[in-house]
Amino acid sequence: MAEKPASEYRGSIHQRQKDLMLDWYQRLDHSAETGDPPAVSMMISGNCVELLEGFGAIPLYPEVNALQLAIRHQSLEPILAAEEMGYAGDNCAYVKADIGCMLKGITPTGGRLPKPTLVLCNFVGCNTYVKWFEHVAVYTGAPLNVVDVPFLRSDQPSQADIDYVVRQLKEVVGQMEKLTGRKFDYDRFQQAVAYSSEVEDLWSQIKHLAKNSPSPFDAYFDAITLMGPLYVYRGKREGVEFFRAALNELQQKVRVGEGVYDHERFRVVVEGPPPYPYFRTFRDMFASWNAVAVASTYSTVGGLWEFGFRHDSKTPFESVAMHMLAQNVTNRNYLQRYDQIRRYVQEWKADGLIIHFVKSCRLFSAGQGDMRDYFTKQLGVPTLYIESDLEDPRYFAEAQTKNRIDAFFESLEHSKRTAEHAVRA
Amino acid sequence: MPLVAGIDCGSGFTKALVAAQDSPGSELRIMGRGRARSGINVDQAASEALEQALAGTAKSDLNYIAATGFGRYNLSFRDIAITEITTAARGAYFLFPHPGAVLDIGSQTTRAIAVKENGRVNTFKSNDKCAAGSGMFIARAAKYLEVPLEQVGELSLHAAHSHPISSVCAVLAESEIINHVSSGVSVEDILRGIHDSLADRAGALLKRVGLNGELTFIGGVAHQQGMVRALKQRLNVKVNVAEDCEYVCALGAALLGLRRLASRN
Amino acid sequence: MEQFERTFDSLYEGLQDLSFVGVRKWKEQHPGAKSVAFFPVYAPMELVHAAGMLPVLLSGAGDRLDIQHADSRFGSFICSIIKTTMEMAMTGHLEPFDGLLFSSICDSARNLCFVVKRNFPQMYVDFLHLPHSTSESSVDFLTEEYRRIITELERLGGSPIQPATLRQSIALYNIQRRLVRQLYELRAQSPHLLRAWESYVLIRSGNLMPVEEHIDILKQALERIPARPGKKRDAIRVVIEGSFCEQPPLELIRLLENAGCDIVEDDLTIAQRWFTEDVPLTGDPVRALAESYVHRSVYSSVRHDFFKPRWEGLAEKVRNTRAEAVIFLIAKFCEPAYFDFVLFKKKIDELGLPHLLLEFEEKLFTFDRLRTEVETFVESLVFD
Amino acid sequence: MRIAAGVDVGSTQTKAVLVGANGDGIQVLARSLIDTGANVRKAAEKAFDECCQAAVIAQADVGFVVGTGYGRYNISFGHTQMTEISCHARGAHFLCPGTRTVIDMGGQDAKAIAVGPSGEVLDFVMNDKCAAGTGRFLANAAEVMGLGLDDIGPLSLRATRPVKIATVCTVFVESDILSYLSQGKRPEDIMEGVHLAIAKRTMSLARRVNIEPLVTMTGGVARNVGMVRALETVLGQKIIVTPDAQFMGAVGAALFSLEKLGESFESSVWRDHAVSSGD
Repeated sequence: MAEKPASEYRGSIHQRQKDLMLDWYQRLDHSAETGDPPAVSMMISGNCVELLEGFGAIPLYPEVNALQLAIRHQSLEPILAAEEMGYAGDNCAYVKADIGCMLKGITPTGGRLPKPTLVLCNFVGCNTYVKWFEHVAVYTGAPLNVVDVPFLRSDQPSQADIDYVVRQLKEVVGQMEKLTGRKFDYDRFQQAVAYSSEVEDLWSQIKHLAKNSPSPFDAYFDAITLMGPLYVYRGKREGVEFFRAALNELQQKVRVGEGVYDHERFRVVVEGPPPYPYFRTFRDMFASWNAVAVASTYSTVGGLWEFGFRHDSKTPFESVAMHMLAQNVTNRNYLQRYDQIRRYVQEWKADGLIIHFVKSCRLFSAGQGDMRDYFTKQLGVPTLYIESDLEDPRYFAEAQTKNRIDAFFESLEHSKRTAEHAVRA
Repeated sequence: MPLVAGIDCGSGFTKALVAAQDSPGSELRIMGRGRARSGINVDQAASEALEQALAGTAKSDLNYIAATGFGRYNLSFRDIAITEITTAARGAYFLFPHPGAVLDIGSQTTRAIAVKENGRVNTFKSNDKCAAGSGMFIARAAKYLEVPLEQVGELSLHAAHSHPISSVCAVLAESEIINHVSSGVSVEDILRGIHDSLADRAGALLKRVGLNGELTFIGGVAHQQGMVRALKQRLNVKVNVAEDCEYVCALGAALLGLRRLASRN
Repeated sequence: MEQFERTFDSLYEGLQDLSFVGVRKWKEQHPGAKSVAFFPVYAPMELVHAAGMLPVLLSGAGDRLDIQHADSRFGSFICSIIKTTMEMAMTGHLEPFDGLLFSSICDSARNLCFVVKRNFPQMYVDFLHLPHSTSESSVDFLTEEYRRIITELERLGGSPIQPATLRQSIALYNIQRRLVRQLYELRAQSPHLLRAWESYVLIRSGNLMPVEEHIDILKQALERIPARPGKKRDAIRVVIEGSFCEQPPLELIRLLENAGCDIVEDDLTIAQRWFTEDVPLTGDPVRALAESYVHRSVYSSVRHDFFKPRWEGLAEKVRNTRAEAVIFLIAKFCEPAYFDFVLFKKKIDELGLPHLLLEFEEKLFTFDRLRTEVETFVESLVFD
Repeated sequence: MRIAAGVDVGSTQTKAVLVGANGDGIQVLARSLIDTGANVRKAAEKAFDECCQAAVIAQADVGFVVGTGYGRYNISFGHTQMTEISCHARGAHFLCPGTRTVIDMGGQDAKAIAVGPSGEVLDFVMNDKCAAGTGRFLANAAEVMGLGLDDIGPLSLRATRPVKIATVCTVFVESDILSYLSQGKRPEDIMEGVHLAIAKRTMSLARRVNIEPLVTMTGGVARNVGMVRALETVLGQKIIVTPDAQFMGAVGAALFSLEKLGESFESSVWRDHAVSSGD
């Protein structure tokens, strides 16, 4: 059947984002060549990229490589390679893709990736991270350090939690000084934290623009493309410039009333990572209903800023610790995620919630049936639950997924019409 | 001279093979083979298959009976029960004496076995989460496409293109097949697609046990040239197929039976 | 002897029961006293014991409970024990417990903690963050974390926990752990006198009863077992690895032994052997517990020590028990076990030891496929 | 009289229904049912044709046709498509007024739908990725036992000690059944075991939606009394089954067609998507 083509984002920021990321890969390639800048493997979730600035080091995010491959439909080969080594069908496919690439020397851009100076596991809730980086350390022979971030058991972290993380961050600094032979540049670290808080402020304003109807961008599909710069450049001037430009562009759209869709029909909140191997196909399924995502939890794995948190250059270590402990979706507990979504639905005026269960990520997915129960039965929010995977193309059933999405919007359409009719009558 | 029977009590068919050997190492004489639908009563099916295999010789002349396969424990007149994985390796190695891998595609399970010299099992892996990639997968497809099972292998050889099947469920795959049919894809191309996707699944299993050396392909599906070609092409290895490929486990059982017999006296 | 065999049978019965009769009886005998249950793997039982409560270590529901509700809360690709535990909660089986504690073993278990918290507000549900690092700061942190739990337990129990009481509790559990270690030594030396499934029953039943009672049973066992009849059999000595959380069906352990394996080591219900040495009874008992966890724990797939890799721990196990093979017995969808399998396998291959990977679910009750695989494995080792 | 049609192309069977509306309301004029087979497009045409003949109505007089079921996009003559979820809800709302929950068991799908007071879909769940616990699972089980699909229901009602079925894989259930047969278990106990296994699995999934009375069962499997009883046992409440259970999707589709013909406010409801998805 002839699908209506997905809404293309019309504007300059996607291109600028591509350039920034390409530049990042080039610097990684240079690092592989010369060892400068030193590269540090780190995880996206609750990353402490600011700390690296203190050494002029560059972050190496395996997840970004993995998702790039998946979007380019190249993830299956490395996944199979990892499974041949003994990784199970039920292991996180991000890990398998990353390790498969390492063994086969595959990189997203074809350029080289450096051997990390330090494998720095920022353990923020995702237990798979700990295993993943342990394996990376074994295969690369690079030293491993795990920053053990206490999971958020209550609304706010305790002083003991904060002290614990700060102490570990300082241990990392000491270890990095030994490994790089460079002295930790505190001022530069502090400057990075300052840039971060600026970027976070701009990013937060962007997130809030999605409250407009029509929404100027898709807070799931478009937000994901903005996440790269957010994690790689957050502590840099380039980051500030990029997000300022992005904000201006999107504000301009709001002024002229330009949205993702000329006739925005549905506003949804999306929970869970996307099926990267079918990113476009998946987006088309929403586009054919003029359905826009006005908020998403996945766009807050690296940091949750739309509710006010900012890094603080007056207390850089503490605020980095605070960010890792309490201000990213992965280290916050499940009920806090329910509440985050509830606020999205209410404050961003959404018609419904889409829960995308991904086989790979139990952090996101274990318990989403209960989440669904909470939103449908407690709050009466129309909710669609679909299952596939974020990296492994073998788990996406196109016909079934489309069938569910169509049925969901058919029912939303029905109630919308009923309501509109009631108003008219 | 010692006379032994190997009986493979599979879920679909029961296969019996009677063999004789003067002394360990000396030439093995295969006296006969027999085959019967397994059904519910294992003893009955086994006796029937054995009857044919004995080709006139009295059952009482048998010195040893080794049972293997799914129903091995339900065979009351056995001397020993050995798993079909062990016997598959032994049988395959006897027919093609090179270390390598054995692929056994049965009606329900697909098994990859890495075999050491003298036919010992090194490692093995089987698909037992669901019937994806099993012979049943083909049987159902053939049924749906209204093609007799015997012709499946031949037909897929004449395919122009391959239309891969993505579904992991043998049953849900049917609707994919239907979609292919209704969008005008030829039966040949679909069957080839099925063989290719089966070959890929088998390949994944084989790589996990380590696929070095030659591949010996056994089990009923080995009769399908289309499947053999798919394996050759997808895995680029030498693929051995014995013409009586469904008797390999029975043969392996008979061989191990002879060994036990020898070690007894 | 008969008397012991009878005790043994009743312990076996006890494991089949999902209504926690023992816990209910204990609460009748101790009016007003509370009981707190832990989700696997490790649990600081001492804290609860010192609070005058009955600590219980849960281990799923096996095949004795059909999943009829839990699938609606936890989707595909989530392991059995998460679903059976949720099912137990949703069907009132956990009613005897006043509290339920989870710890940082994996993402599914952690999410289950908060799902339970939402669905059962009347219950004290808490999450214990056990460090994934062994730096000195980890000890300080865990000490504080234990103090936090203690405060909660004091609130629940209504009375403060005295350091002296806690020390007594630790002393008791030290004895239990020592006896369990002895039981394992006895089994490794003479597997024909004590089968793995028997010692498993002896030990696991301790998760459901007061530690004092369990100590008596263990003492009795250690005394009687050497006198048992039994002849050495032709079997291969294997180490079982990977069933530290969800427990394999008892029948499966039996199956392994009947197929010709002497299980000389395993990580089943590892909690009762968690520490390599006694927890010190001197100084601050809370810190002593924390220190023992960080510096003197056994290796486990859910605890990370980057100065002593877990695969080295496995290698030691193999050496100490003169094992001839390793069988990885992994619960379906158990990610920590699957990840470790790859590095464990690497080490085992280096040692030139054969291994077999078996996948199970606690609710399994037909074993044809597994039996075929185990028998093949044994056959490949015994037939020349 | 306005005449509209619905065609439900299922994985195993294709159903067509004609409905007519005049002063004294809406009634079902005719229904037809054929095996889908390999050629979906043909099956749809044949079913529609048979249906029109049964009602003695020229195809040209049928004002609007809505296609549903997994093969809906293969219906050459359909004016638009709707998912079977919407259609089952609508059909049940019409044939079993007061329906709040629909449990549909078809050849490859098992689904539960929460239905609103005006027949709208409030919430739904479907089985995924594997045909476990679907009509095909039952058909296969029956085949292994050498029984007809229509015999297994009545048979299992006579069960006294149902067996425990381990696998949910449609293919693997065979070996389970065979081993029970070889253990001499009674066929009725085995079939009841199969029904209960499916019922538990289905309900565990179905509980994701609010299950409120009336509960109506639709789809081919609804003809199986044993399955219905098993579901009632597990669910603990009565399940309504109409003779038209199998046609529910087609009936719903036909009703949507009628709405498009009529002047009711919903007449334009689906147009946006019909156009936007450019079929």
